[in-house]
Amino acid sequence: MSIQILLMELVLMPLVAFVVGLFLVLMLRRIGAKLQRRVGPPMMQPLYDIVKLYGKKTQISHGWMHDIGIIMAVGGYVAAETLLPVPGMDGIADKGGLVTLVYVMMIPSLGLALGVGQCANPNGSIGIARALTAMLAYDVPFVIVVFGVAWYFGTTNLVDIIAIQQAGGVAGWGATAMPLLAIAGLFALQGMLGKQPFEIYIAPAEIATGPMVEMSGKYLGGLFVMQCFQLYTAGVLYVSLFLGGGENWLFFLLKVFVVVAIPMTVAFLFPRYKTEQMIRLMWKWPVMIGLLGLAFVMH
Amino acid sequence: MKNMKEIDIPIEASVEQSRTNPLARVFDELVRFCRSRSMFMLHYCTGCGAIELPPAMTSRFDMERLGIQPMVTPRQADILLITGYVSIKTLKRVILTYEQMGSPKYVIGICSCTVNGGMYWQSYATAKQLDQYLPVDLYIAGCMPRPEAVLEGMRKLMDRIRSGEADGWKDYYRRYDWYLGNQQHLFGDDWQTPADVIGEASHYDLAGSGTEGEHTHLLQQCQKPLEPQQTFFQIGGSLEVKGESHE
Amino acid sequence: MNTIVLTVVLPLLAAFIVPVLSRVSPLLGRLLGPLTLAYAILLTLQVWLGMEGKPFSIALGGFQPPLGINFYVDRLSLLFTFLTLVTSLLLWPWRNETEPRQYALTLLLAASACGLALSGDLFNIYVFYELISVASFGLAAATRSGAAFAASLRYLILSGLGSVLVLCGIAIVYLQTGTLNLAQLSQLAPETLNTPLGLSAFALILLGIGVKGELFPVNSWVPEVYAAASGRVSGLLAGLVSKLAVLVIVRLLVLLFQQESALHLMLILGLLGAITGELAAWRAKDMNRMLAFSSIGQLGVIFIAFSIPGETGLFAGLALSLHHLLVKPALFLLAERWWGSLAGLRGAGLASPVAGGLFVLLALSLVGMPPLPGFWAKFLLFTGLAAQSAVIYQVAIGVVLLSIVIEANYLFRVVMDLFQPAEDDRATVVDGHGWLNLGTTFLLSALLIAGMLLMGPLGAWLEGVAMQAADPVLYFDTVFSVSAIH
Amino acid sequence: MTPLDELLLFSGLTLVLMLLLGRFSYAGKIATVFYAGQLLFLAKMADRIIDGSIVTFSLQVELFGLQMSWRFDALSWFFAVITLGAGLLSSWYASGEWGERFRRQGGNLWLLHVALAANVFSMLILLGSGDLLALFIGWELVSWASFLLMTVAGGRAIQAAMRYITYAMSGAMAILAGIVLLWSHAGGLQYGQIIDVIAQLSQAQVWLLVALFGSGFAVKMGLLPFHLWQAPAYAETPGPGAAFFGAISARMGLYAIILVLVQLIGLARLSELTIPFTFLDMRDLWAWIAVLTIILPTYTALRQTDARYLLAWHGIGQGGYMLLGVVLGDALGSAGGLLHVFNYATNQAVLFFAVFAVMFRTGTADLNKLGGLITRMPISFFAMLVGIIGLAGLPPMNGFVSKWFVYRSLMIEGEPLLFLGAIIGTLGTILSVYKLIHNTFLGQLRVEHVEVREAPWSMVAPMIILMLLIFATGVAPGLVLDWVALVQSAVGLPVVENTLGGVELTSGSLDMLWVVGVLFAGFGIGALLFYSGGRTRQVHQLDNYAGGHFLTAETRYHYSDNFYAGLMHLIRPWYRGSFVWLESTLGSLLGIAASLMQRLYGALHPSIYLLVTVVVTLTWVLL
Amino acid sequence: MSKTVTPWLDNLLQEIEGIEIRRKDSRRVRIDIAADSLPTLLELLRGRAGYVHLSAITCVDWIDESQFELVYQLWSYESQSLVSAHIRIARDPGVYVSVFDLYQPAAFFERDIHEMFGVYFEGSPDMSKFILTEWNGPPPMRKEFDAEAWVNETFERKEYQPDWLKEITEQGGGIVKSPEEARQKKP
Repeated sequence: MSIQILLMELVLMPLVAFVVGLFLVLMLRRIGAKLQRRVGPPMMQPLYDIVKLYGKKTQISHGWMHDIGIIMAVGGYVAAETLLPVPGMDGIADKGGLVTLVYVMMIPSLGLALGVGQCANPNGSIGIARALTAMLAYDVPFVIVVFGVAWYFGTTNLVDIIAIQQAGGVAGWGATAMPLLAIAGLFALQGMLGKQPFEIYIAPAEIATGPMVEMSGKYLGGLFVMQCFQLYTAGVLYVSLFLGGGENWLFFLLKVFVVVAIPMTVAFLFPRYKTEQMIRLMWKWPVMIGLLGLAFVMH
Repeated sequence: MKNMKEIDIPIEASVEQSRTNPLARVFDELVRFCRSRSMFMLHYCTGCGAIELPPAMTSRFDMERLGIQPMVTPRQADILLITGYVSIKTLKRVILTYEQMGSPKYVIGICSCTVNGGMYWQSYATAKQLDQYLPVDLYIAGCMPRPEAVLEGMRKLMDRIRSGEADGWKDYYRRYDWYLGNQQHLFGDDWQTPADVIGEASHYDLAGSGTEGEHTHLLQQCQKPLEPQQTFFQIGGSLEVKGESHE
Repeated sequence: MNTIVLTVVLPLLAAFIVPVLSRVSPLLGRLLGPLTLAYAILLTLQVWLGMEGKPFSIALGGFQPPLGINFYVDRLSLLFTFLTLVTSLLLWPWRNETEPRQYALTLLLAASACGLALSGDLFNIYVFYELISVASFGLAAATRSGAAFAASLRYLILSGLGSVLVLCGIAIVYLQTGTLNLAQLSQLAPETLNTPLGLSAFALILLGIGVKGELFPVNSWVPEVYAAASGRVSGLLAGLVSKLAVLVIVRLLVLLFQQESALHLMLILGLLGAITGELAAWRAKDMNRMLAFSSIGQLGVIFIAFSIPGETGLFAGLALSLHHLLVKPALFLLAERWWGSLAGLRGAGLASPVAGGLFVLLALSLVGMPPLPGFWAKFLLFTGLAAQSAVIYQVAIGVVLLSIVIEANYLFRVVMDLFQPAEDDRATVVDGHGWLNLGTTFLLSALLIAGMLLMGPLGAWLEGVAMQAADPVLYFDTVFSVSAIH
Repeated sequence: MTPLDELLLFSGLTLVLMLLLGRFSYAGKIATVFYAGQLLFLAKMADRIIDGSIVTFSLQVELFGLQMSWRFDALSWFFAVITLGAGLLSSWYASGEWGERFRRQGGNLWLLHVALAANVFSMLILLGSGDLLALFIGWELVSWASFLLMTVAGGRAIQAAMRYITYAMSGAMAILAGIVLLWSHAGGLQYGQIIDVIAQLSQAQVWLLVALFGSGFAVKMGLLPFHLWQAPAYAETPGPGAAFFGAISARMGLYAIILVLVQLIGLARLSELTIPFTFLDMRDLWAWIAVLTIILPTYTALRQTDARYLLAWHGIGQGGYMLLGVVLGDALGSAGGLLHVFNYATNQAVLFFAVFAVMFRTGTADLNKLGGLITRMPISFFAMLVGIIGLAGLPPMNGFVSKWFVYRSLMIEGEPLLFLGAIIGTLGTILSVYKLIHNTFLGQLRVEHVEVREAPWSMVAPMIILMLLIFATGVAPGLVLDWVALVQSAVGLPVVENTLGGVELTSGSLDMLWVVGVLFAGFGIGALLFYSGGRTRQVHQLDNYAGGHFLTAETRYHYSDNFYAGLMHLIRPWYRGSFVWLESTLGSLLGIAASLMQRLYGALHPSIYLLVTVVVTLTWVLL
Repeated sequence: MSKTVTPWLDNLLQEIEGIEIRRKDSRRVRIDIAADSLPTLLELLRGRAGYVHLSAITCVDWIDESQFELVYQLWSYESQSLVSAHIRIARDPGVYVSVFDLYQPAAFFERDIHEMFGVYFEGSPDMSKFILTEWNGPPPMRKEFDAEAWVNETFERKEYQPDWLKEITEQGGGIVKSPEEARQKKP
């Protein structure tokens, strides 16, 4: 792994992630619009929003931790992208496996939590408390899925996992080998995206968009960028674990968009869950399905 | 609608002077374009006009086509929609909200009550002209204008943002003293908002001749603007906090 | 070599002279007791050096043993004589200005205790046992308070009943064997006394002497007497007299009753004593009563130790007894000043830090903090118990461990009260402990620390004593091989 | 004079010095220098430890046919390093203004220094024990020394200490029973003899042995059934004492468990002891105890409102990780467990220092009375931030590496439920540590704390050292992993072959250098993106969105009470306090028995007892 | 109590002198009473006739008679009937006794009337500003207060002379035909 290639990948992979993420956000808003029989935003709307936010003249900050928090949020996901292999570019996926990726994905939420904490707004603190509780809720099924995958493929190195799946063709895919875990993974994916059914921590009417209450200008822009990365990372992770990663870019993107479309449609069809309802749901059904899947996988 | 401009809305109509080198101009053009195509709307339902906004957002008129999204807090919003009559009590909150928004910010006065008092023209409780207290970029007349009118207004504002004419927010900084005078005239001399507008103006070097004046001196006399808490990097030292200096 | 008899005679004589002498000159009256004790100690030391470890027997009045009474002097009995004299000297009731009867009784106690330790004849042991009982009743009632009289009266009744039992036991033994001399008995015992009748004799003697040895069912007098008596008297009774009673029982066990069931009987009673003593002490409300129950518990443990057959049992029991002899009187002396209810002791340790420190040291040793001798004694006990295969011994290990935990809990509850600053200023603690009490406690603690430092040689020496005392054959040869010495 | 002699003598000297000079103001500084000296002696011993040889203590004590000897091998050396490190930093923390303030407020600084020195000295003796008797003596000394340190603060600390001593004594007695049991079989207490004897012992006896030793050591380590005493005892101890306790004192239990369960009895023998009717064996039982110890205390910590109690409860929780790692027994798991001992010691120490720095300045550690101190005490904030990232186990810090090891070994071993339990524990940790840092440093600054200043140098310096240590061992875990490999070889566990950055495995490796490098590169890109926007301007904390309401200083616009309301709403019924109930019923049973016994002795007519006993014994005899 | 106000209530009320009862319909009675005997009426109605609900106190400004008229609307759930008691108080002192002790809601009605008309109710718990917290002018509802004049004095009007309006005015003003004519024109 020569340094130049790595440096190039370090820049290229997040860029790809950002662009694909923009289109994912666009798809999210388009699906929402179509479900509500609306026209929906124009093609480049997410990009306009981000450029406008970064172009704002006055940037209101509450202290240096507020700035560092946003930097950590965006930077954390940039680092997470390099751990996610995409067709053609492997980044440092073999240096840190699946467990490292799960932990690196927690850094942005910690950074955001610290930044929002400094905003000294109780709406933000309540939002962060709910966000961390939501993380507690959806991480349990997610961890069962991670364990099942690591046990089935025998390794946590994503590059190998994708190689094994691609070797076996469609039959070798994770989803076919571990259907129940794939379903549990979908639940976890739904929680990870933080969209409608589990969006209690952004509840606009109740706690004024929770953590984003004091974010203006480039801070909000940073969070929009993070949202793109979040959608992309969740989608690609699910694809590389269960749908055999991308043989080439076309199939890869197709799979990612299909996978992410499912939770998005569910998002706009279900009302918002309360925190304890979310935990009860996440700890009951997906965990049962996951454990059942594990039982099949391990014996 | 072309002759709206002649109305002597006391705005120093100075088009944003475009920067010299072509790259910067293209960049400015792009930013202005994006600013016009993505407006986050904070509708402050002060009066009856707000009922017209949901239909503008839902499937029939769909504001999202124009890139307009409703936002909850002033920090995230660009446009402040003042819909309907503004009582003096509400005007205080409107000014606080306006000062909490990040500029460039635009104010749209919907309904004729914001233009000249509307049907409450002789009421003692309502503010008659909104643009005396806030720089208003666009008025949409009508005693509750229909969603088409609201969208037409929005499109008008988008054109003016793209062309760079809609810079009412600079005017608030440049002629803050005049605005403050009107506000003090209405709310009394001890009127203060937590946002330090003068400091902000000097920070972003938007301060004009009218920023400081006798009204702002009145403001400084009555209350000290809230200084942000600077991080304190001095280790040790004997000063104890009041809480535990009991020994 | 037979000057050892003087250690019994001289204090007895002094006991009767003191009341008369003090009428003539009170100063002499006060000094006579300690002087005789000191001289007796010198005598024992001289005999100690003389005998170089070989036991010998003295036939009193020239009559040969099977008929006459003989004193059997081996290292064990000499050790106990020496300890009796030293403890009586240390716990001498100096401060007591009341009439010299107190001195006389203490001297009587010392004399009869030495006699008990030395005598080789069963009935002689009974006589000295009665003498000790009389002396202890008088001492118990010394403080002249109503509670003291009631307590010593109840003690008297119980002890009297106990003596009757001992007498029955001795009668049974005499009927069976026809002799009262321990040496001869030890030879006859295996055939005659192995029967249930022999065992019942042992049981009767055990219960009878058990009264003084604070054995489980018969020790209900202990809390009242120690609560009412002064610190020195309780120290004497708890520390010294109980050990002698145990010594007598051990002698009988070694020489006469080698049966398994006798040991088991003593073990069970010891177990019950340990558990009830510790639990009651956990609930005790004032210092003296707590120490009384604690001494019941400790003596229960000593009985368990002695119930281990063979030489290891003797060694462990001896180590525990010695340790208890050092620690308990010291605690009682400390309790003299802190006799009030435990709750009132808050802040007492801060008022007199030396006393507080000593109390902590003694508590640590009692509980068995490793370097201190308490731990080694307990360790010996545990290894002895572990060596036995019977289940009852495993249960004994569990019970003793539990008792240690309970003991640690209530002792350190008191320590914590001592060292916590008193909330309200009316703390009862006014003056310190008086230099005499504090001095004696300090000396005892110094002995304890010395024991810790010299643990190696001291342990080996004690093992020798136990070895010697454990075989009846040596006893028999020494008594009958030597010609009568006048 | 072997290096071990010098070390122990020097440590004893420190204790004596503290006894004599404890009450003077410079005593703390002397103590710190002496601890540093001890650390140097330990380092001097390092080369002999590295090539696997054992350093022996020259004095051999021989008593009642049992000889006691002391020696240092890699295991004891590893724990000694952490002990002395914790001791050094704690006494440095206590030597500065904290000590002055503590004395002025009536605290007994002399007792604190003496107790700290006694603790370090007794821990070195325990770590150096060459046979079971020396182990027991060292164990007793450590428990009595920690009892002494617990009583320094008086008041509530004394009740906590009393509760501790009851637990500790019952634990010690269980260990003594185990030792005596072994002695009866082996005749001696040397490790060699013990290992041979255990080989021939029957299953039931090994069961009893493991139960006795296990419960005895579990008391000190605060494993599940015996964990109730640890939190109040450690939290109530003043400042550096609590940090020292949190960092190392509970790990002595782990040292003893490793010594007995792994070295003497051996994990293979443990897995043979099957529990009837269940498919669990002893090793699984220990693993499940460890996982439950991870989960329950962590979720109790979540509900604490006092920062010290929150951290103390975490101390118990994290102990579970170490035990889980060791019990797993494979190279990766045990390396993770041992590494977590080091990592967690540094995290807990820096967190306690930060909490006590806040307490030093604001006078309280109650999370509902603090807030917004980030602008006033930035360095303490950074110390706590580094500490909580390490405690939660997130990448840049060392906590992540040890947890990664434990998780990977759980994955390789194929233990899904244990893995799930550990993860639930980690998530609980993340939640409660964020509550800690949010309620203390973030949110609205209180009016009375506007003038608060950063803690003095003597308190900030140890924090900075620990921060650097945590980050350094996070980026390059190889440094500590070499020591861990030595320990594994000494104890007989499979050794982990590690690189500087982590471990190379066919089934997914970890290289922290790359991960942290990429992380900071990502932060760089994030910063680039961030500073491409316009100039930022800082606003006052009251210039905040409150639904149009004008915020004034009087309004308490801060959310800290009942922090995770949603979660608490769901899991509040699950806190039934069953262990507290268990403990109180045991206590009351004892009380009833005691009052029964006392009434027994109060009887008026003792003579009846005599006659009854006579009759009973005679019937028994005649039967 | 039957649906209608029973006759015994009428003779009950006769005892109060200076009372005049006019029955509007079966369930509404208007009572005009002297100002100082109103509390007794309220007590009677509340205690005896079950009129437990005071739904409103309204004030009418008779400026030419320089009097305020206070109307108390009382409702009885049992007899399902409404009594509106009308009293007249002098305008210049504008002071009257509070009925807060009988009906707690009266506190708000009295506070509102105090703010709008300046009538001071003794005994009322709180006479501070109620809704017009920013207003420090005279009570605005009084007839002598000319709102329009105040507005013209404090606010300026915005001059609005757009070209298209000028053209229309030049063609003879905006609305040429009156709405009726426009309607007639389109059959």
